[in-house]
Amino acid sequence: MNFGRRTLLQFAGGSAAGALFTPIPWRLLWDSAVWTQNWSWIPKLPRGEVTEKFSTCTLCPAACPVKARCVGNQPVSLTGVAATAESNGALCPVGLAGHHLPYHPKRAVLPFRRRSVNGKVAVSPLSADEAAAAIAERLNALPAGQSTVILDERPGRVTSRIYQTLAAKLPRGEYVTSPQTEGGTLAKLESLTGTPAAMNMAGADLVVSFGTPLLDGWGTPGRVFAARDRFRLIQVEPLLSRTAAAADLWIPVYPGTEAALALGLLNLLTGAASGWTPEKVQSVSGVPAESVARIAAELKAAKAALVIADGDPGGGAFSPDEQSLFAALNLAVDSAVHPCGVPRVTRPIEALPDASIGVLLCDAASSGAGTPWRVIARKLAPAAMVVSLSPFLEGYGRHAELIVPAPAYLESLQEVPTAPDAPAAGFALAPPLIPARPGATEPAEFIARLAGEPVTLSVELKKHVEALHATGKGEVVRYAGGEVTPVKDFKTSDELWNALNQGACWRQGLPAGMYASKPSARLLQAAVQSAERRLAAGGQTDPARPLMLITTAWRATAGNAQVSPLLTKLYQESELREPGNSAAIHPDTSQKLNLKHGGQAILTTACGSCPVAIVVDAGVMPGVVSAVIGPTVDSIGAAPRNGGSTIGDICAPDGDAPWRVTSAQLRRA
Amino acid sequence: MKHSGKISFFAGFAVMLAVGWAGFPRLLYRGTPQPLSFSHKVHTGEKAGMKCEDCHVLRASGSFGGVPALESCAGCHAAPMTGTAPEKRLIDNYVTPNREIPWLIYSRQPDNVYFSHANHIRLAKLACKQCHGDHGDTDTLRPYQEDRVSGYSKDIWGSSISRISFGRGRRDGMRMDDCVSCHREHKVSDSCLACHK
Amino acid sequence: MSTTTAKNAKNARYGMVIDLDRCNGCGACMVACAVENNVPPAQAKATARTGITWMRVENVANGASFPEHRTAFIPIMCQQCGEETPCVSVCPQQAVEVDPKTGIVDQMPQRCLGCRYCMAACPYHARYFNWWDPEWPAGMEKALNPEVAPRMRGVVEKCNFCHGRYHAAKAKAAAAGRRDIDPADYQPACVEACPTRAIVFGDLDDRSSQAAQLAKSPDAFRLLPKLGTEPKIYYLTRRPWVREIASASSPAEVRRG
Amino acid sequence: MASQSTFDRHLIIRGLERCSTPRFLLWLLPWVLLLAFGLYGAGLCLVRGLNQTNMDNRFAFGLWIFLDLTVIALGAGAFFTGFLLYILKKKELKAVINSAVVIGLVCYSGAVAVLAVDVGQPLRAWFTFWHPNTHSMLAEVTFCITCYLTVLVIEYLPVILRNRKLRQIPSFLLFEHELHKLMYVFAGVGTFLSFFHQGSLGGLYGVLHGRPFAYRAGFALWPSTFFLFILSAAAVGPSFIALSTWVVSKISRKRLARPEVYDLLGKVSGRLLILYVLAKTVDTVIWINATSPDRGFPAAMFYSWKPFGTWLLFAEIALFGLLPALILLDGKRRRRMPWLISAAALASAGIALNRFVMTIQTLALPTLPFDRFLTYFPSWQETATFLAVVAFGVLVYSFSFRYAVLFPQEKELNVAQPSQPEPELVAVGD
Repeated sequence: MNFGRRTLLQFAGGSAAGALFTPIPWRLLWDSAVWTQNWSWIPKLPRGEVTEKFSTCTLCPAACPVKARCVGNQPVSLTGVAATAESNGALCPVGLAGHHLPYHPKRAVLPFRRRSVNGKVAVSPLSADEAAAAIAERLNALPAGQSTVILDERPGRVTSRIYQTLAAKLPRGEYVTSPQTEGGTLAKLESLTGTPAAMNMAGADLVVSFGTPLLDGWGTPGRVFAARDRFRLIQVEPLLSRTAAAADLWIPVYPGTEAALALGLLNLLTGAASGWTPEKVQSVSGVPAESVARIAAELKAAKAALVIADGDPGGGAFSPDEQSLFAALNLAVDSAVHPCGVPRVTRPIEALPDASIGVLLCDAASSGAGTPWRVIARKLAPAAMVVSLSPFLEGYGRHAELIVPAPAYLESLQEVPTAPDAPAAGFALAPPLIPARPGATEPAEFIARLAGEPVTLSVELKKHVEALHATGKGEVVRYAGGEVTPVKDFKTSDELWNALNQGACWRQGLPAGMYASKPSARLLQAAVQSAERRLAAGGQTDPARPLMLITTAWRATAGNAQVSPLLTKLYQESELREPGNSAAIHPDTSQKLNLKHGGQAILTTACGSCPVAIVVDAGVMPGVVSAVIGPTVDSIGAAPRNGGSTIGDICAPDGDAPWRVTSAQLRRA
Repeated sequence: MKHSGKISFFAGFAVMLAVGWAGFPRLLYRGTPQPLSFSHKVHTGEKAGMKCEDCHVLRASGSFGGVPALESCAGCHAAPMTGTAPEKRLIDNYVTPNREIPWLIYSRQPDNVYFSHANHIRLAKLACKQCHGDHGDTDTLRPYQEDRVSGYSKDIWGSSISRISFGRGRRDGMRMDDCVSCHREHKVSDSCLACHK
Repeated sequence: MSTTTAKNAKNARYGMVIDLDRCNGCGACMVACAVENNVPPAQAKATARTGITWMRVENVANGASFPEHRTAFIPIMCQQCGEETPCVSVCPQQAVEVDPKTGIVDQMPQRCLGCRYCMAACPYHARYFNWWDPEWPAGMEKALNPEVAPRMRGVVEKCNFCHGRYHAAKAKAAAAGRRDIDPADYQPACVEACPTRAIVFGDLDDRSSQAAQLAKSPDAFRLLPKLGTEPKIYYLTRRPWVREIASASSPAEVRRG
Repeated sequence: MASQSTFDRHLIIRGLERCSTPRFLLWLLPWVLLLAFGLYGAGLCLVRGLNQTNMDNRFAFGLWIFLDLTVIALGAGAFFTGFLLYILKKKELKAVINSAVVIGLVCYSGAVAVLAVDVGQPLRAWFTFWHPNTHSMLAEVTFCITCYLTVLVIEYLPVILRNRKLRQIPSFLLFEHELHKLMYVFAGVGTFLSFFHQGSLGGLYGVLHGRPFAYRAGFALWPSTFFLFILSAAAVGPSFIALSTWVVSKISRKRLARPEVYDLLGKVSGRLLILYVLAKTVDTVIWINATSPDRGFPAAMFYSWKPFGTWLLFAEIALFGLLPALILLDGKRRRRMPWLISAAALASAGIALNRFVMTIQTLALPTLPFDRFLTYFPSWQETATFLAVVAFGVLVYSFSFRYAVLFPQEKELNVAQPSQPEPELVAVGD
């Protein structure tokens, strides 16, 4: 027997036949299929006991109570707390995925410095001490006429108070707040009358909203939606926003002429703005005369009406001149505003002289609004140092030379001040649910170090709670179960502190009295005059830029805020929300400009230009461009990126008022 | 010449049978010793007298605690009780530095399996032994055998590669088929998502 | 075959009623759904046609132009068809079935071979294919929901009424020695998250449930009613134009703007 | 005789003229390159996943399924010729049966290969056999195609075993002989399987009651498309055999089959095609007036989206159905090659159009009232994968043609002609 090729083949044939009678092929078939069900690059699930913990959302000023489902030290989902009136179980999409933020790809964990070298951006890590030293060096050599500014986007906190104290210790230190949108009308009312004002939305039967996204990122969603069934909503806005779509009545108005309608209403209600007949209002604002009369009649008939003109988080606040008018309207009707709340301390950054900031320290908290960088940039001196204390590289971090990251959401003990729509003053703690990463620095503590005045935030918070306890006023709502306990039932301040640390909020009781219901003639006169001045100043058109650009943002997705990468569900994996840098125009406008839905275009204003994606939307007023400040599809989850224009960068702020309307030009890219 | 063809064919056949039945199972699994030796027998025996559920707790939420965390061990073994070598290792390597013991779980199902001990213990009234056999009476922990391809514990497939076992009543293997056959036998739900997640 | 015996809980027929007049299109349901069901963020190249949104809020318009233009939002997920379930009969390897105990259309990604026949069969476009392997930014995998297994690329997935929550409710009942779950323990993530309380979930066979009552409302309707698929998702609206569009039995019936 | 440079002479069947080896290799080269390119594209899809394609959640099926359906329909010539030859005893068709078997094998194996890339988890595809859903048309298709592919391989074996070299092995010769005697059985089994899976492929879309554009009422389990697909595949199969034989004879510059064979193929095709056109028309009328409106979808709506207007329906039934059927039924025209081949080509294009309408148009059309009409264009990876199948088919056919007897009449038809051009001058040669 010789072993030739044929023998080998026969042997192989035998082996192949034999293999069929062994487990090898069958088991491998099974195993390979099972392998595809568990292959190693799919993450393994966390294991452990599932527990429920509570905190309070700090992503925007709304102060929503949060229930977290946790596995060990890791929240795996967040929801609202159904048992409290503050939440009614609601949380916005940004808050629902807030527990992802510590793992955001654009998060900074350690401090670093960003320098422009030969036109390229170089990034070098450094320690918090080195960062503090670098800032101190700059502070010591601060040129005359330049100031050190702490920018606080969430005033009303204990931290804000610390900042005010520290500002006094810094060389030519100033404490400023960013342009506020939410709570603007009530803040104005407060400053006009000297009485703290809060709204009792739950008792309102009519709400007239001027461009306020009442149902889409304003106030505390749970509270607004719970009240929504009881009030009639009239939305005055140049485009069919989500709020306008869900309102009982939508009144389209030419951009920038809201004050004209308010004057007309005030005229019909009080006779103060003589000359502002419904016909004149129609000619200025485009609102039909009969609509003006109808709204006035409804306001007159309402038992508890509210006029809210807080503006859009991306559209900017109304000017103080216009705001006095809206505040006055609240006084001219039977109002749902009552004398309650905490005096608001705001020092708008607009008050600073232009080009005066030498060092800008940006706090980590976000107002939720999309403040265009230009609003801040025009106040910066040449070669000013911008320090971002936010844990994210986007937002103000995009413009900062130094980044000293704060702990991310849920990583450290934080505080939550009164919500803008709260019926009374409130306070809550946001206990941490995730262990903080080493390297993060509490902004207030960092600035305190610069001022040579060490502060520990948790100690200050404890002091605040002790003070609350000492007053014996108000009540505490525990998130677990919604149980309400009067403050005076807490025997010690430690008991109160512990309750707040387990998830609870403190709130002031509602007042019995009413807000001053009749405005003085002097107040009305002043409001009318300033609004008229404002209207006269606006409205100049530039033939080169024939379109009116209005900007919108969805709260907590623009400005200094950051969203979970999971929000691609809304922006990229569906067309539910328009991503940042998209520009909506009416079909007529698109036809005139020869632009198609989904096409690329260049949006140009006096301040620059920005590439935009065109959205053709029959709900936008012809001649108007409604552009979105917010996360762009490629920036929701992508790697850090610096530069690139956004809509916010090309909005033109003017004088005391921001960027509500900018004349613009749109052409095909 | 005429027969040599058949001979080499059957030689190949026989060699393959041997490789497939004897060699392949050894090659398929990777054995890893447990981090610490542990005797269930000592703990459940007369001396300690513990029951399964003393350590393997069923929580009120219905979730199952599985292999107990270190604190259960440290409850008794914070200081040496018996002075044995494994106990010393337990205290030195885990209890003192407060480090969880990385046990390898024989009966661990993949992530896509939902198994409720609550359903099986409280409602079906199954005894631990019915699925876990005499694991609770063993004196040592055998090495953990992992399927190199699928990553499953050998206990999932069962001890016999042919899946023919001559055990005494208990089911050998914890594959889906094993679950399904018992479910069908007892006329309880066998829909996919009843046991998958 | 399956009968209610002592061994089995009573059968339910879970369904939803969605009030389109309450929905303001915020997207909370979509995000809550993705968090609950471990659906990953989009890959860079994903689009509205390749992304995975078990819950998807569609925007519809009345076709009129400014200022008569109006929009409404229609949340769409698996409609849990009760009759002639289009996806069940087509699956070649029994990866889809209707669970007689819950009425939920089960999709088993681990059984699925990714032929996508069920996607072609589904008139509601409620099924999603994993065009990519799932990927989470580093660290975010720690925040995965332990009750739901992540899927792999190449398989189909869809809404299953948050089956992980059903499991948890079952386990809780079992630990207390009960076979029937407490309805309060089982609410899908979208229902829980909806800030306007537009979605009501419950057993449609349980006359006392709010869902069963709302489903009988004269304002209630279902999508593509003439297909005979008997979905268990009901919609409510009192706006005639919304009803006209949403309850139309085909695109042909919708007035084109 | 073949030229000096024919190194593989010992492999070529005695009495058959084949081009020189270098020429043959040159002919193979572009196809090999195309195959390599296509395999690269398919490899990307397998390794990186189906994100490499332009399919999406709405267009869940694309180019691949469309081509699978087309290719399998065209491959129907294999079973139907076998059916005519072995069961109905049409002896003339012995002249093309081997070629038909190779074409069938190429079409089916190509389709199965593409399906393996098309599914997201090919390693789990065997679950269909282990956990079959007997209600699913796709399970039916999978079973039948797998079985029929096995039958085709068995039918292909004798063709291969008659190769000069392989015949030297006595056991192979014996095997071939025995196999040949059983061919009637395989032809019968193959016919049954083919009828079934051609039908199931039709059923695939006909059962989609959520897609009223595709849904058809039917008999018992099967929608009307089940029967229409069988009929159309049977009708076009012979046409495609005639077409392919003609193409091969043009490329090889040889006469491969007698005119009677072409004529018979054309006649069978024509008769079945007219039957199909009639049935399809009746079916369409029922669908327009009853099936579709009953489900809430007025049929006119389907044709309101450009470019898929009613012209498509007209083209499918009249231009690519009725017209070739009439040509093929007219004996005088049919016997003239240009008419026959044109009609065969039209019929083949018609079946492709029908499969296109069933797959692509069905998915492009909206179902929900607020849906949009969608478009889709395949990515290069999808196209390349398909081209790999074409290249694979050409290569298998080329090798089979060179080393086996695909056309038994070839020897006598070409020997009898002294004016046969020199093999060296033959441009392309298998």
